[in-house]
Amino acid sequence: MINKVVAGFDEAVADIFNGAVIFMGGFGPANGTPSNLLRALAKQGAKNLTLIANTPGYGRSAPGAKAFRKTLPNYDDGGLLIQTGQVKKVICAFPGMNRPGMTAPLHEKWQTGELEVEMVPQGTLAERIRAAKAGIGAFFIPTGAGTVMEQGKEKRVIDGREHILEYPLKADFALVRAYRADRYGNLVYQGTSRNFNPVMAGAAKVTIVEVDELVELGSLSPEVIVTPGIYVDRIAVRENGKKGA
Amino acid sequence: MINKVVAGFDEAVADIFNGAVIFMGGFGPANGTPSNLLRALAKQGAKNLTLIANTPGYGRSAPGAKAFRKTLPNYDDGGLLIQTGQVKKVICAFPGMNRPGMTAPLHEKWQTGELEVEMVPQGTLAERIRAAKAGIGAFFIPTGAGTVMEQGKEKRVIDGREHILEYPLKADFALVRAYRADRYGNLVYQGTSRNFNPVMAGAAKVTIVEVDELVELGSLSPEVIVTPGIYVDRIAVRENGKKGA
Amino acid sequence: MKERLDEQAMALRVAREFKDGMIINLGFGIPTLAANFIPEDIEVIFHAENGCLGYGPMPRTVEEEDFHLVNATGTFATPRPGMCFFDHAESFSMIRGRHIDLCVLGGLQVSEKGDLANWATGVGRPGNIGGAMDLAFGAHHLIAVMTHTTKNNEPKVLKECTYPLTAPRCVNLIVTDISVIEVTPDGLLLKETAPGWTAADVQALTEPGLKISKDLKQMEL
Amino acid sequence: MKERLDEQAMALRVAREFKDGMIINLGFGIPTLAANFIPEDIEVIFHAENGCLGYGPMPRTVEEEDFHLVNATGTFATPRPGMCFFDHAESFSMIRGRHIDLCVLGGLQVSEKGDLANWATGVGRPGNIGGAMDLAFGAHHLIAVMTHTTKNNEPKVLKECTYPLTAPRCVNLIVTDISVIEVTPDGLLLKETAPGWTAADVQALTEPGLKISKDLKQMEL
Repeated sequence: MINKVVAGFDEAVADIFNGAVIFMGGFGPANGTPSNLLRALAKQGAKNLTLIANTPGYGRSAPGAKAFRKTLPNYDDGGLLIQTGQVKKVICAFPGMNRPGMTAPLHEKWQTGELEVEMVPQGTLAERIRAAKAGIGAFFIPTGAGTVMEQGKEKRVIDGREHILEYPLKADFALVRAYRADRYGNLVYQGTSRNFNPVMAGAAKVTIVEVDELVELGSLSPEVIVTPGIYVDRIAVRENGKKGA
Repeated sequence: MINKVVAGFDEAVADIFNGAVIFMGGFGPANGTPSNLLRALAKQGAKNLTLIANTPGYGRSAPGAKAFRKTLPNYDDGGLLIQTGQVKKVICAFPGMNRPGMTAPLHEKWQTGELEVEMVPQGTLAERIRAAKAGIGAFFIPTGAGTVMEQGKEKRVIDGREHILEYPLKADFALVRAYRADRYGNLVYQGTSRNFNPVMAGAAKVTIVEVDELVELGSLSPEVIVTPGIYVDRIAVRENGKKGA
Repeated sequence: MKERLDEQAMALRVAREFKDGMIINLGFGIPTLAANFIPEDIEVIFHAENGCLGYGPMPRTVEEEDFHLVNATGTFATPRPGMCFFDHAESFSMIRGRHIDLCVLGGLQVSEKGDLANWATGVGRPGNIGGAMDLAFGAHHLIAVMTHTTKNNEPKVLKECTYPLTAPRCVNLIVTDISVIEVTPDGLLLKETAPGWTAADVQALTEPGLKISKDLKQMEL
Repeated sequence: MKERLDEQAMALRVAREFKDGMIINLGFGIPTLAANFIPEDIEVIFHAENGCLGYGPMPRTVEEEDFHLVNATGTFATPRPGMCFFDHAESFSMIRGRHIDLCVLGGLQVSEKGDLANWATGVGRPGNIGGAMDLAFGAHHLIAVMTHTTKNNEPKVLKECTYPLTAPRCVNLIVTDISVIEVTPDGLLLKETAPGWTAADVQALTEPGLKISKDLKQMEL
């Protein structure tokens, strides 16, 4: 019998190793961020991680500091792992704001040289992750030609337009946040919380999903499943379901 | 006001010109083939077409000939345009069977040299069409390296594996079959009739869709729309809805 | 000192470029404000990089705020009939594949060739590229909207950008707080000036030479 | 003449390779029959190139036939809990991206290096590549199933394939009507023979030399 549900968040992230490369779904402080998996990983303590995400996030605000955006209760993002010192490198499109009075761990650690930050245009980030999942060895795109993003990259004119060659972004683990799952790992999302999650699911060697709800096999219509279970390895279910981040 | 619905199938295909390159959705004699658009195009008469489809199809069986598969009433496929002599070239993954007693216009015209047939592996066909839609200039894949499919193509070893370089497949018109549409062109499909249709929608300069039903804007849940309206230019609605092919 | 347009007025001027049926992506800042000035007789569809087409305006009450419905600037949006959701790969296929009719981005600098710099100053911070580069390369038509000069009154419309480029030769129209300038193959064409501003006034605050449109007019606000 | 396995028996032997939780793609012909012999204590998920995971068996009545639910061989399937639909680009991302655990394809020829030829004879017809090439390149584990010899009793397991390749070095296991042969880095390893057949009998109908497994046994059917 196929059943990808694991006992809890701690079990879900137990084998994440020092030096692992991690995809994290989500798009800023709105939902779609696997907060419980991130907390479990902070507790687990794996170090020297590479974090690949659109927006790593701001972590936990210092007392009295202003938050960049409103968040749900119990929200945590990749900034937490930067604050705990578990991340050595971030690959992202949006490192985040750095304004006086704000907590911005990425910027702090980047300035002291403790953290490497590699910037990738958002669509190129998505497409490079998709390439890893879809077995594409490399691809030419116009985005970035004639800018700093072309540095070190092969260039070629195709149909009269300059293109640069981009390679897949691969990872050991994908931390994904979805709304509902069945035991096969079929997933659906809610609204714009979908974002990078379905792209990352299946693009890493191991895909771990945090969901609000586990539902009976067959209760998700085959027409509306966004992530087919083939891309999912483990499911951890939130005790509080939809409440909180 | 945005309203992509046109008066009928004849109007939908009226501007398809001699020499046009056409994508056709569908996967064999099952549903998902835009039969009414194809009939309208046969009537319209545009010539020297290039037809790009997974399976061009068998056309209309001669009296007494056996059909390869069961079909719905009023089913027509790309084979009809081969029979009418409107197609000069087919790019496909599955030209179809050619068995004694069967009607197989592709094979007949290929043997007499009236029709050029270019074979592309099914997944490469899908990915090349997606590349046209997604603005990918070219991409390296392993599929075909070390086989006849590598002929004339650039080769490169990536991560220890041979890859070949594939280019986008572009078209002037995409003929797509969907289940329901709203006036923005948002589409949903049914079951395996989805197949190449969402890949082709938006990959051609003009995307023309045959649907069973036009529904009120807002009645398709934003979570279940498969083809966003951004990829659709024209919608023609079947009079008989779900009845027939 | 002559009065410059405020952000709302610039946003209003940008919205005049919206045409019926357009798919439009609005960047952070002033561009986002343009959504408040859609001409009444047209219907446009807004694209959000984070996977939404056809979202509605910001919620008016806290109760309407839904953490599952935010636009690409991270602010809450509301549902609208015909809206749909999709993932980031699909969203940027729309952008890279040239399916976005019009994009409006803020600018730090624009060159006379239409080069745009809007994501980093090149010093001290890594910058935030976000989806700006993809949009600048992919959109059919790009409007850069910005104040005409820096806080120190230095030109932001330049012969060459000094900040890292977002994309070369991508801007079609520049809307500033004193002018509307079209980027043409022959250089910059001044089409409109803000009320009270002359072509000479605008030229004085612009590094490259401006051609003056035969139909030069005052911005209608 | 010794008796060879029929198609049903070959399909049964193939199905013995199915393990709990596997994602499996079955090609045209004998491979498709293997779906009728899934061991009772396991759960597997079938992938169809035309955009379905988890479809059920063929319908038993005409009333159950649904033109919106066919598998990649074009035959009707039935719904099954946990099933889902997707488009062709996604379907072949699964294949090319190595997400399919096991693929079973028919074969015209297999070489001692595991090269597979199964889509064209190279003369007279364009052939039908379909999804076979993508699967042969992409599947984690590939079983080729075929009669051991042609109708003229000539070997189909060869030193080199003479027909156009589907993919080089892709076959892991060959199941025929008289044998089960593993493709190893050291060459072909005969693991099982059909009832009544000896290793020498199989070798006589096979072009390359076969190594004989220490655990050579009779196929259990």
